[in-house]
Amino acid sequence: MSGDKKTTTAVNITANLVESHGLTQDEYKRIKNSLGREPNLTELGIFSVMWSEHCSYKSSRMHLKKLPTEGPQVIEGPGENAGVLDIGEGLAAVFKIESHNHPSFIEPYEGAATGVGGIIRDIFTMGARPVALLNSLHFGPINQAKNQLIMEGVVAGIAGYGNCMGIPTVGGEIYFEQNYSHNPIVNAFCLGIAPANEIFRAKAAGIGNPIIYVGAKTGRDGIHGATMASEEFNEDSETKRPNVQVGDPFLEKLLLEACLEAMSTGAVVGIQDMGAAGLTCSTCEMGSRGEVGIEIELDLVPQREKAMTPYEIMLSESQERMLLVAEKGKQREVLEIFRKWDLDATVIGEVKKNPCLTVYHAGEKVADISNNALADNAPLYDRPATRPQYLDDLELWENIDLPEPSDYNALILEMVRSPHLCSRRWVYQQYDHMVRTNTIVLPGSDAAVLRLKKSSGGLAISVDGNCRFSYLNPQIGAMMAVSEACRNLVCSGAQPIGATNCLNFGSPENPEVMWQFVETIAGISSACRIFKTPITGGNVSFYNETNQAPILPTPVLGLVGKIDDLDHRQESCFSQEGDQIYLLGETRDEIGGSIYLEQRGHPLCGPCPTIDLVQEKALQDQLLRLIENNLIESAHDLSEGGLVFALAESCYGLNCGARVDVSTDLRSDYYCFSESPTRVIVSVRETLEPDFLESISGIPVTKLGEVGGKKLEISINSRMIVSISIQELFGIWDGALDEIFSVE
Amino acid sequence: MKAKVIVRFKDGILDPQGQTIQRSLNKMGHPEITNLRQGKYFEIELAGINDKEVARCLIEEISRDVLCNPIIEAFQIEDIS
Amino acid sequence: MKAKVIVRFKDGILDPQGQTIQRSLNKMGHPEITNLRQGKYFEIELAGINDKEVARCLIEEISRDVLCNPIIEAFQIEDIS
Amino acid sequence: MKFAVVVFPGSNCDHDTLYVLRHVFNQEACYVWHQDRDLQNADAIIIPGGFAHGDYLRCGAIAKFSPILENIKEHATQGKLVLGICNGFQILQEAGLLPGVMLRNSELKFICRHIYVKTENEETPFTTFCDPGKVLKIPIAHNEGNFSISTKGLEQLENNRQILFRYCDESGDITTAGNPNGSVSNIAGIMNRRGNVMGLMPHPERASESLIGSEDGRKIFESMINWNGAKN
Ligand SMILES: Nc1ncnc2c1ncn2[C@@H]1O[C@H](COP(=O)(O)OP(=O)(O)O)[C@@H](O)[C@H]1O
Ligand SMILES: [Mg+2]
Repeated sequence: MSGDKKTTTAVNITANLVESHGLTQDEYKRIKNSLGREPNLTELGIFSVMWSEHCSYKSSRMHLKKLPTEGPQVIEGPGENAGVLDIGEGLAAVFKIESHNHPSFIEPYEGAATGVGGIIRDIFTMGARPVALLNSLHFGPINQAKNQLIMEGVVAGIAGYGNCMGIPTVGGEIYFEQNYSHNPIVNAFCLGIAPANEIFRAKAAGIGNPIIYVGAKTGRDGIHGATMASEEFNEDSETKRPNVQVGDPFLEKLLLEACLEAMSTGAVVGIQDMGAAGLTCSTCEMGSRGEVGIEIELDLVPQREKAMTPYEIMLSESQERMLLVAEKGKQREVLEIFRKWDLDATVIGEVKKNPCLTVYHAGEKVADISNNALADNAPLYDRPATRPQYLDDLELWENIDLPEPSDYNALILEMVRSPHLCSRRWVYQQYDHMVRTNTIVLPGSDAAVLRLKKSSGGLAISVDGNCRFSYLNPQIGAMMAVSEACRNLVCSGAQPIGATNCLNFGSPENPEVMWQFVETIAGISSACRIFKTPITGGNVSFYNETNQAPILPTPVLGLVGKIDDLDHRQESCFSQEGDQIYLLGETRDEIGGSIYLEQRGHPLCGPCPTIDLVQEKALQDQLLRLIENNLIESAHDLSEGGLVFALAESCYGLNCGARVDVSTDLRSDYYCFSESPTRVIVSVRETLEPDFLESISGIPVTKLGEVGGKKLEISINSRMIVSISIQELFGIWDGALDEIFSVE
Repeated sequence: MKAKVIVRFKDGILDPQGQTIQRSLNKMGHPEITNLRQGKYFEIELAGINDKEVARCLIEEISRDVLCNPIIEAFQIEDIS
Repeated sequence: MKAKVIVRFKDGILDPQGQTIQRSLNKMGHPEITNLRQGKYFEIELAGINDKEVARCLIEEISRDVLCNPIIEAFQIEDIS
Repeated sequence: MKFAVVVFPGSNCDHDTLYVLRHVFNQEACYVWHQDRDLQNADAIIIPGGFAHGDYLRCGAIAKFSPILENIKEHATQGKLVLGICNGFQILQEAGLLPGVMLRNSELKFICRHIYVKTENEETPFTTFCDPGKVLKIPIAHNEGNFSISTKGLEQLENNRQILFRYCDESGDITTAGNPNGSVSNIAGIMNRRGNVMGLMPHPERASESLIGSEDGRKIFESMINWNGAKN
C-alpha cells in the first residue's frame, strides 16, 4: 500500500485521541478498513472533520432525502454550495441559509459576523452577485443581562460584516425563549443573482489543472484539536490555537469582487468556499464531486503563523478563503486578478487522475486518502426516535383555569411591550438595508421586496420559524413555519417559488430530539409539496443543548418568491382612511402555545393550533389573485399575538386607527389573541368592496370594520372591549427594545 | 488618581485592522514595517482613592469585566499615578 | 525593533465612546470613576533597523502622517526597544 | 455632463451612484479606480459611500493616500465640482479638501433610516434646485456621522455660508430630536470656501426614485447638472 508513511513527528493513535476527535471506536475501525492501515495524525484529523456531524450529516442524511427537491424552476438542488432557481429573463436566484450557533455563544460579535461571511461565500462561489441578507435569531429571555450582551454582540456582528460588504440586511426574525440562554441560534440567509447559464460548481475537473488557494492567510484559528498527551496538543499549543475565528469583511469584499472578476474570464473550472475545516472540506468535496484526485503542497499555502503543522494547516478554520481550479495555462490571468485586488493567490497543487487526496508537507507525504475511503464508508446512522414524554404533560393544560381578562386595554398595552411582539426597529436600523438601492419594501413589513435592475420584476424573501409550536407538535410546527414564510411572501404580492431550510436541534443521540427532527422533516416535506416550493438546500445544526437540556425544535425556513410586475408589490400597513377591513381565514378557539397564554402566566403548553395545508394554499392563491387584480390596498398575515396585534401593526404605518365590530361565539379573549394560522387582514377601497367579495370563494371572509379615527377600537358581540390610542400603542411598541438596551 | 490600561488582541487572533494598516504603510513606501497590531488604550480617572493598591485592584476588576473581552483580548495596566 | 504608540483625543474633543463606558461603569456601581477616555494603541515591528534614533524618526513620521489625525488627536511614542 | 465615480477597495455605493447618474439623469458616467491617475476629463467627481479600506484606523484615513487624490485636488483647484457622499465626505475631510472631522455617532450605533434635512444655502452649484426652507427626505447609513469642528471653524462655516444642509424634524425645525448622530449644529452637509467641493452624509443616490422611497435626492444632482450646463 502506498502512502503508509508516518509523519516525522509520529504520534501513536490512542483510543483517547480518537475519542477526543469526536470519533467513536467503530468509526475509527471504519477508517482503518478503508485506508487498509492506521491513519497518521493529519489523516485522523481529516477523517474526524469529514465524518463530523457538521460536515457528513451522518445522523440526518437519510431523513433529508425525504424532502421534495424537484421542480421545473430548480437548476441546482441540495448537494452544491447553494440552491439555484430559474427566475426567468435569463436570470437565476442563488440562495441558502446556514447556522453559526456554537461560535456565537463563545464570542457573539465574531460568531455572528463569520456566520454572515460564510453564507455570503456560499453564494458568490456559485458565480452569483449577493444582493440581500436575512437572519433568524433566537436568544434567552432579554430581561437577563447575559442575554442582552449576546444579542447586542450578535446584532452588531451581523451589521458590522454585512454593512461593510455593501450587502443589505433586509429582514429576519427574533425569538426569546428560556432554553436558548446557553444556546443562542444564529442562522444567516443570503440571496444572490446570477445569469442562469453561468452557474459555477464546486467540482474539480481536468487532469493537470492547477488548484489555486485565494484569500486570507491561514492561521491557527478554530482548530478543534483535542487536549492530548502528544506534542501536537501540549499546553502551549492550546493557547496558540484561539478557538475564535475573527472575520475581515473588508478582505471578503475584495475576495467577492476578485472571484466574480476571475469567473468572468472563463478560466475558472470549479470553485468552492473554505467553510468548516477549510482546506480539508474544500479539497475532499471538490475531488469527490469531480471524481478526480487532488494533490496539494502545504508549504505553498500562505500562512499567517510560523511553523504550522500539516494538521493545523489542513484543519484551520481561518475565514475569507476560497479554493478554485483553473484551466491549465490560464492560471496567470487568474492570479493577476487576485493580486490586483491585493489578495494572496498561489497555485498549491493540481488535479490528478487517481481519485484520492494526497497532501505533501516539507517534501513528505502527510496524507493519502482515496475519495471513496472518505465518501463510501462515511458513517450513516438511523438514530432511534421516541415520542417525547413532555408531550403527554402538555395535555394536562385542560385544567388551567383562565378567566376572561377584566381590562383588555391594560393587557394589550402590556403585551405590545413584550419582546415577543414589540418592534424590531432597534435591530434592523443597525443594518444598512438600503445599499444597492433595490430594497423597495423596507424591513418591518411581512417580507422584504427587492427590484431586479436587469429585469422588470422583483423578488420577495422571508425567513420564518416557529419554535413554540414546533415544541408542542414538531410536524405541525414545521408546516406552520413553511406556511407563514409563504404567506408573508404572498402578502407582499409574490408567488413563492422555492425554499431553503436550517434545522437547529439538540443531540441526535437523544431519541426524543431525533423524533422531533424526523417529525419536522415530515412537516416541511408535506408543506413544500403542497405549496410547490421545492427545497434547494440548507443546513443542519445538532448538539444545541447544555447539560442534556436541548433547545426547542427550531426549523427555520427561508422562502423566495417572484413578483412579475412591481406595481403589484403590497405592504402590510393600511393605506387610506375609510378603507374597509376584512379577515380572510377562520379564527378558532385554540390558544395553545400562544403569547397570550404566556402573558396570563402559563408556561409554553397546550395543544398546538391545527393547520389545513390545502386551505392555506387556497387562501394564498386567492390573495395573490386579489392583489394582481388590484382589489386590495394592504395585506398583513396574522402570527404571534393574533388578531389584535396584526390590526395594530397594520395601523402604525398610516398613523391612524381602526374601528372593528364583529360577532363570534368564541370567547372574546380567544378571538382577540388566538394564533390560528391561515389568516390575513386585508383592507379594501369602499368602491371595490363588491368586486372584492365577488371574487373570493371557498375561504372564510369576515368583515371586521373600517380604517379611521385615532384609536384602535374593537367591539365583540357589540361590547367595546378594546379602545387604545394608536399613538400610545405605537410609542410603547416602537420603543420597547430601545428601553431595554438604553444605557442612560 | 489616574490609570492607563492597554487592551490588545491575544496572540494568534487575527487583527484585520492592524494587517490592513501594515499593508498600506508598506505600499506607501515603508517596507521595513513587518507587523502592526492595533489595540485600545484607556485613561481612567479615579476620585476619592489615594492608595495605589486599592486603585490597582479596582482597575484590574474593571479591565477584566468591562474594558476587555477575555475570549479574544488581554489587558495590561500601564501605570497608576 | 518594536515600537509602541498611543494615539488619544486632544483635550476638549468629544469622546462618545469613553463617555458611554464611563456612564455604564458608574451605573454598575463604580461611582469613583470620574472620567474615562478611549484611544488607540499600536505595536509596530520594524525589520532591518537597529538604531533607536532612526526608528524613532520613522515612527514619528508614520504616527504624524497616518496613525493620528492631527485635527483632533495627539500621539505619544511609549517606547522603542 | 460627464461624471467620474471614484472606486476604492471597500467602496460599495459606487454602482448605486453610477446607476442613478446613467439611468435616472441619463448623464455620461464612468468608474475611476483609486490607483489610476486619469479622471477621464470628467466635469464632476463623485466619491461614493462605502467602507474604503474597511474604515480601518479611521474612515478615509488610508484612502487619502491613494494616487487619485492628487488628481482630485487638482480638479478642485481648477474650480470643477467634487461631491463626497458619506464615506466620500470623510475621505475629503482626511484629504484636507473639507474642514472638520466625523466622530462616532453619539448613540454608538450604525444608523440606517430616512431623515429630514433643510437646505441652508440655495446659491451653490449643489443646491440651486432646492426650494428654500423645503424639507428633503433622504436616507442616512453610517456609524461615524457625528460632525465635529472647532468653534472658530464653525464660525467660519457660518460666516461664509458653507453649511448647505442641516438635520431637522419632519416640519423643518432644527431640533436635537431631528439630529440622528450628535453633529454639531445639526450639520449634515458643507462645502469648501470656494463653493465647488461638497461633503454630504445623507445618500442622495438612495433618494432619486420614488420606487425606493423618495425623489428629494434628485435636487442635488439636478443642481450640479444645471450649474455645469450654465457654466459651459
Ligand atoms: N436541511 C437541509 N435541507 C436540504 N439540504 C441540506 C440541508 N442541510 C444541508 N443540505 C445540503 O447538503 C449539502 C452539504 O451541506 P454543507 O456541508 O453545510 O454545505 P456547505 O459545505 O456548502 O456549507 C449542501 O448542498 C446543503 O445545501
Ligand atoms: Mg460551502
